[in-house]
Amino acid sequence: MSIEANEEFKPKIVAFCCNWCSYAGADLAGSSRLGYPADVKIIRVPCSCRVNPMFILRAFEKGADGVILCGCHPGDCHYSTGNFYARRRMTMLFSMLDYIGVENGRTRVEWVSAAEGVKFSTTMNEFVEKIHSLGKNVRLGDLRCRN
Amino acid sequence: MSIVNSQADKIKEISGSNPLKCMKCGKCSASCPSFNEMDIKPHQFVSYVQNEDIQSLVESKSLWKCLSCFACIERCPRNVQPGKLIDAARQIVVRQKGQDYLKADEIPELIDPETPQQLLVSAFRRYRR
Amino acid sequence: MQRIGVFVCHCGSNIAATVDVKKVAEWALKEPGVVHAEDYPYMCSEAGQSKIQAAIKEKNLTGVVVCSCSPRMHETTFREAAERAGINPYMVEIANIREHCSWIHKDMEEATKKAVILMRAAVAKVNLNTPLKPGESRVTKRALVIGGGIAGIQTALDIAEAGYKVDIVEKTPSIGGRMSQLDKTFPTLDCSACILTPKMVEVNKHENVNIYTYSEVEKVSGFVGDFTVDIRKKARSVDMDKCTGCGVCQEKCPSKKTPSEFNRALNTRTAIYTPFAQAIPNVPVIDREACIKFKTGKCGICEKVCQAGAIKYDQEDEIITEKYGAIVVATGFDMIKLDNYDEYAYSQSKDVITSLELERIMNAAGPTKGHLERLSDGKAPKEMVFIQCVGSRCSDDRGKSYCSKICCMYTAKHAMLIRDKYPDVNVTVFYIDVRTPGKNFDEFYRRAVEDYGVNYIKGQVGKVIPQPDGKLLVRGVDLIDNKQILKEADMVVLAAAIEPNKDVRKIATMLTASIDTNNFLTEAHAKLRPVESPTAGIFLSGVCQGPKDIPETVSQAGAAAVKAIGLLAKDKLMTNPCTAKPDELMCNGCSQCANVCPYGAISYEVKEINDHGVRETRRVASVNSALCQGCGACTVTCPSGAMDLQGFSNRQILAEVDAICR
Amino acid sequence: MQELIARAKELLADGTVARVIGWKAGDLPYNPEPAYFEKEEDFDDFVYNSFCGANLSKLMIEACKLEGKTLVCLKPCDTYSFNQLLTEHRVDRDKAYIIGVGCKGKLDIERIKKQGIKGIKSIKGAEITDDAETLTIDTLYGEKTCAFKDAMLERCHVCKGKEHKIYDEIIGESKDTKDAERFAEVEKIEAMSPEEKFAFFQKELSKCIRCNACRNACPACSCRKCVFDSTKFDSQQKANVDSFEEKMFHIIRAFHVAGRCTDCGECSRVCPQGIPLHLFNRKFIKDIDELYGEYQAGEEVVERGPLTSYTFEDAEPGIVAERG
Amino acid sequence: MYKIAMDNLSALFQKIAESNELYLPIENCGQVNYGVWSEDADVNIEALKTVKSPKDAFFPQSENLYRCDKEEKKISITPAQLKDQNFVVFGMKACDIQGVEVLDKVFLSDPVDTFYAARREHGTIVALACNEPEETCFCKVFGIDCSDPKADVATWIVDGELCWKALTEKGEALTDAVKDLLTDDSAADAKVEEKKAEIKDIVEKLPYMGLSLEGWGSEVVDEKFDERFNSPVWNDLYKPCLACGTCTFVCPTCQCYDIKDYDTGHGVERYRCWDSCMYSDFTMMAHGNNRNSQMQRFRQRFMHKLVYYPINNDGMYSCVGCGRCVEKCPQSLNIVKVIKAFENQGGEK
Repeated sequence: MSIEANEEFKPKIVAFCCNWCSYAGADLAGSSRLGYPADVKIIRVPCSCRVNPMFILRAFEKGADGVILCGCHPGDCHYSTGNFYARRRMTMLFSMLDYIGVENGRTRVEWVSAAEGVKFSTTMNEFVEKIHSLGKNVRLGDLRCRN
Repeated sequence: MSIVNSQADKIKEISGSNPLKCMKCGKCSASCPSFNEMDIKPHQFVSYVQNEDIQSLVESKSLWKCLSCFACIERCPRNVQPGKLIDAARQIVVRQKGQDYLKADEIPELIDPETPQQLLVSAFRRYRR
Repeated sequence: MQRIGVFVCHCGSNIAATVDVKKVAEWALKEPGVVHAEDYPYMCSEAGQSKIQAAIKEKNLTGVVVCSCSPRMHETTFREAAERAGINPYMVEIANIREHCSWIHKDMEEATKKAVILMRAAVAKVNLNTPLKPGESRVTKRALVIGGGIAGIQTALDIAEAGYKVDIVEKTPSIGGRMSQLDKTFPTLDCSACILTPKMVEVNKHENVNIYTYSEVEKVSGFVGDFTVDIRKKARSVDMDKCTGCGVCQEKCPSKKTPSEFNRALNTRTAIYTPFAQAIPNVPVIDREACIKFKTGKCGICEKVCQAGAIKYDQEDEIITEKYGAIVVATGFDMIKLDNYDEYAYSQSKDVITSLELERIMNAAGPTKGHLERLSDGKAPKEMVFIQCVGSRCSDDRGKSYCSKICCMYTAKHAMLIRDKYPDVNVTVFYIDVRTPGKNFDEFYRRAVEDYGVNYIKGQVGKVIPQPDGKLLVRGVDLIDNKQILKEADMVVLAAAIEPNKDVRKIATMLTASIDTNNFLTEAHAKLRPVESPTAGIFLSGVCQGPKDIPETVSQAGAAAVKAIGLLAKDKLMTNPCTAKPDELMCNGCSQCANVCPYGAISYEVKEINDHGVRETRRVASVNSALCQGCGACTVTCPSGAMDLQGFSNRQILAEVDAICR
Repeated sequence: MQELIARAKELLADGTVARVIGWKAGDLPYNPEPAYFEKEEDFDDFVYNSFCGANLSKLMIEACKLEGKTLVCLKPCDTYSFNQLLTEHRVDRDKAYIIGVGCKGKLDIERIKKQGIKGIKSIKGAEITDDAETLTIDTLYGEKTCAFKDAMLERCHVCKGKEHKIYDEIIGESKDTKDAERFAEVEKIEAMSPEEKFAFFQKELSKCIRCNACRNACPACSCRKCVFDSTKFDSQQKANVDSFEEKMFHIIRAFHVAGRCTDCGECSRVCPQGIPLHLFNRKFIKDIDELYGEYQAGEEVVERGPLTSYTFEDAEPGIVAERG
Repeated sequence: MYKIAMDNLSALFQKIAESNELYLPIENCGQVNYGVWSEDADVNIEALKTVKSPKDAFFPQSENLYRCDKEEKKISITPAQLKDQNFVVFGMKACDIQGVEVLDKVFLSDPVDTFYAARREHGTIVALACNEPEETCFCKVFGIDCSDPKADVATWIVDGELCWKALTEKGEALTDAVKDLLTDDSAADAKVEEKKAEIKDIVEKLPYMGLSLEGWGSEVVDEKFDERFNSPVWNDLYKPCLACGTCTFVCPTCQCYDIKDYDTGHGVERYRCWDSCMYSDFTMMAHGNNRNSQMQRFRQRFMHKLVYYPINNDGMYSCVGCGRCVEKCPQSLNIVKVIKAFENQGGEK
């Protein structure tokens, strides 16, 4: 499936969702038929704290245009403290990406509870729109992965 | 959904309120100081917009009886805010009459020195949209 | 190399209507490791599961990918099916092509493309899956019930009756909860105290029940079957063993100005007090904020008059640490604050009251000894207006978006009781809808209208205006007559919305139980698991889960008890095998992982490590898999990547990332 | 230096320590190497001068596994690293005898050579006892001079102070050589547009040869096996195939030492391509200070660092975009 | 002998670049390394030593070998293209040129490394005599004369002019191509000779000139070999080594490489990249590592350069005395210190 030059930009977006809140929130968005673009693909992780910055950089390396991490609201983590660590880690990572000149907005963290199907859907719509406005990720990809 | 009455859509757009959110509690009518002067009651504004019967609304007395006191807007538990709907209907009439927006520099010469400041502020509040 | 089978479910038309399931199966065959692919209308059905099992056996599959609904729905189903066919259940992964695909996309081509990618990610993961075996953990045969209202009492009684020990922790000095504040109950008009008090006595006397009143849960650690809870027993300043409950101290106490919590601050109480006459335990507490002895050091009257010598000014808070197998949350509710609804003049007039205040006024033990009178001047009212849905069903941020569920019925009850006892009082109810879905509920409401002449007006009140003469001018609307109504009333009763007890957020955080935007605890499944929290071992009883009336609360309390009993009846629990595992060859022993572990599951040992023949004695991490819950915080903290999470390993997740970005 | 040698010999002789880690004179005026001293005669080569920039604390990881105590010479800034290693249980306090050695700023030979000074035969003014403000350099191409300050390592310009944070005894005097703002360079980059930032780092990192000197010199990068050497992440460690490789490596390396980096400056000192690697670590230090409160890794032995703790009110990751 | 004014070099580069890819020392962020010439490149040919040696031009740090493309379950293989474009490496010093000879012996002997051979075939080397040798230089120890480099073209900087002399056919061809810019000057020969003498004079004064290679080289066999290999000296020497790859990656003669696969998502790129014997996974195999301590890996580096290689290559050392490792080692370890450490040992033998 190669992308032709003038074909519409179809961003690749990876969404890491914690099993307990956000993945369930995504399920709720689904059962409530709250749509969002198919560009978003969800990877289930037990907790937002399972997401290693390496995973995010790897996604960019392999050609992702945006990466979003969703977890339980602070204080509601199934494992009580996981998202607090995730929050600091991601703040640091995002700050570093910003520092080296990667466009703000290619990465995002959003807290989505199991009851927030609407929020999940609006967040994804917003995020995809943001990535569309930023265009293709050229600063963080490995050239060999492009085709 | 087929093409909807453009005037109803326009009212929804101008007012920013969604008549479908109404739960028909009537708190707007219960709050309205002009209730008795009105032929179409505040809670009915909502159903008129919903039923796309803008003509009746535009021709009603209510259109000019609303004081813009905003009580219904303040108290509506569902954010439907009938006051905004009627205000939007009024704007439609005003605009239809070819009295679209004033330019800011046209205003000073139109102002009677006796005009209370309050009225000006109220007018701005009402017509700024 | 794995031999993977891919099974694509149509879910009737739920998936097949938007995703070309045949194509997904076709594409699956092109993925590395995939040796079998098929589609079927209902994979989760008996027949569908048999297809999976048959393929496992025929094609010697080592791994299975099911493209179907959310793993939260049927992961267990498919894993069990695979296990019955002889492969390790953890060799099964689900690609969620329903909730995350067919249900949210409209375009068939687009949805099919996405489903293929989700399938690929799952296949990529299964290629790296390894068989996992659950461990075992023991179950402490004791339950904790947080909250001593009717929900907590009923749950505790049911658990105790089944033969298990159960502790109740109640924040206030007595059990009884909201129900003890009620006068009568609908739809039978029983006296609330008459039906509650025997239950309070029963639970208090039960040999399997231990009640901690005036106590709060301070800390919770552990996990299902093995929670460790710290309970703060607040200093009562009264020796519970010595006190005889004679009440002399309360008669003599000179500090009498504290608003009574029990009577909704409609009257006052003494500094040393029992909340109400039937309190259990019937032992007073000293409110140290109000007590003269505590404030000034002088007084000490209660100590002098107590013949039992039970007053203990130097008592201190006590922390009790106890182990539990199951925890039931029954923290109940409160009325919302009415600050946002000043149009109803609640803060301006004493005669505008909430319905719970009316309960106290109607109650013989209440501030007016059960006489219906205006709190401003003590006069008997002639006109009463009830306003429904105050703060309920609001989509703005002034109130609550939900229906409080109980107001329609209690208002009918109030109206009926007033008309019955004071036939000369006119009662008007402004309503939006009257909701009476319950056994004998609508009949009850109709009696209020037809037999008692309560005036129900379809419409809302816009404003209540206190008049100089003390009357209340109510401006409402009658939507049927399309008339605005101006009515002078003597009293206005507001059916204020109910909301979860404000402490529930703190408790939910301690329990790691999830909570919704309205602060109601979330159930594991709205329909199929309504009394369980998604957090294993935590059960929900009563209004903490959502608005309910008493019969519903009691039945849910029983259901929560049954779930807890089901857990306590087990000797051992299978633990989640997706736990962290350190690679000792790479571990630095730096302790960073232990710092972030919320379960204290990581310890360190100094041992001899053989690294390809090089032996060295050093400090390495070791994970107690019974304690580890598999969050993965440690895996990211570990700089060398020595710590990995089974079932969600670095390589598995990276494989999914790669498959998606390909 | 003589006092230091005498004391080390004494401790070795009375059995307090089994070995000494210090510096051995090099074959050029400026290249002393870290070395073990176990016998009295080894000390003939012992040297401690202004070119002894290497941070010896990392050598203690291995030394602590040996029989007996090891005496280690640590400069004030090195003691932060030692504390951090103690925090992480990588060294054993009981196996270390720390002599806090005086430091008045360390020299960077690259900075001297940058001034066009080559064919160096000898350098005067680099002795530890000297308080010289100028270095006198005898070269094949004549005598040259260079201000001491201009030859100092970058890290000395943002000196953390003259105090040793952990020691058994102190020999020699230290001086706070700080004459620049620690975060000035970081702030300069922060103020750039995304395009400028990207161009800046792209240019600097294009020099990276993936020699791993920064990692291997770093006292915080003390993993037994680095993730970049492990097969677990499929991360390449020695190829500079695509410019992304370097970014990935340096971001992850900075992330792994975030909250643990004492800002000792070894990474920048050892980089053969002169990449200002401290700019990565210092950015994290600045962020941590701003977002989670001032924190200096290695100031003392603590249980948790900033990335292994949290508060309920922590900033959301969105703050990065908000700060602009 | 030809010559060209130093001021006119950019014209020369431009001319060369018309028909060749041109590699030469370029300054970027304060460091001089060989890179491809472009109009706006900050050329610095007077820098004595580039950080990395120019061996990249013939043996890049990483290069693709072939690509596997996956279509469904079929795999097709496309070999990477060999170098087919002519290029010029300008300004190589005598030591680096000897370094290429060292590489030649490895890559051009059977089995020939086709990637390397293609680059050698298409590459023309323009050598530059060292102007001001530094204290870290010790090329003379290996018999290299830095005042008189031997390559396709040899050049000298004399009095603001670059003197140019073609030495091979390739060199003649290049000279012809740029002849318009060069002027013939018979007087230049004498000046160059003068310059050579001047350089040699300085070389004599360099601190490492006395370095003795006794005890190293192709004659270190049998007991002598065992003695050196098992010497306790190694145990002291390696201790400060950080196990980084700096020495290896700046070295003009190190030739070890690793072959790796990169998953692009559509297939696999197989590439090779420089390896370092200092790395813990050097020659790592399924069973583990045959050198499992840093001492062993450290010893490997120097034994290879000073003993194994000479034994296999008629006594030629695989060190050229460029001194880059001396300058760049973070711990100030280097081959000179190793050679010296054994000096006394040699005496006792």
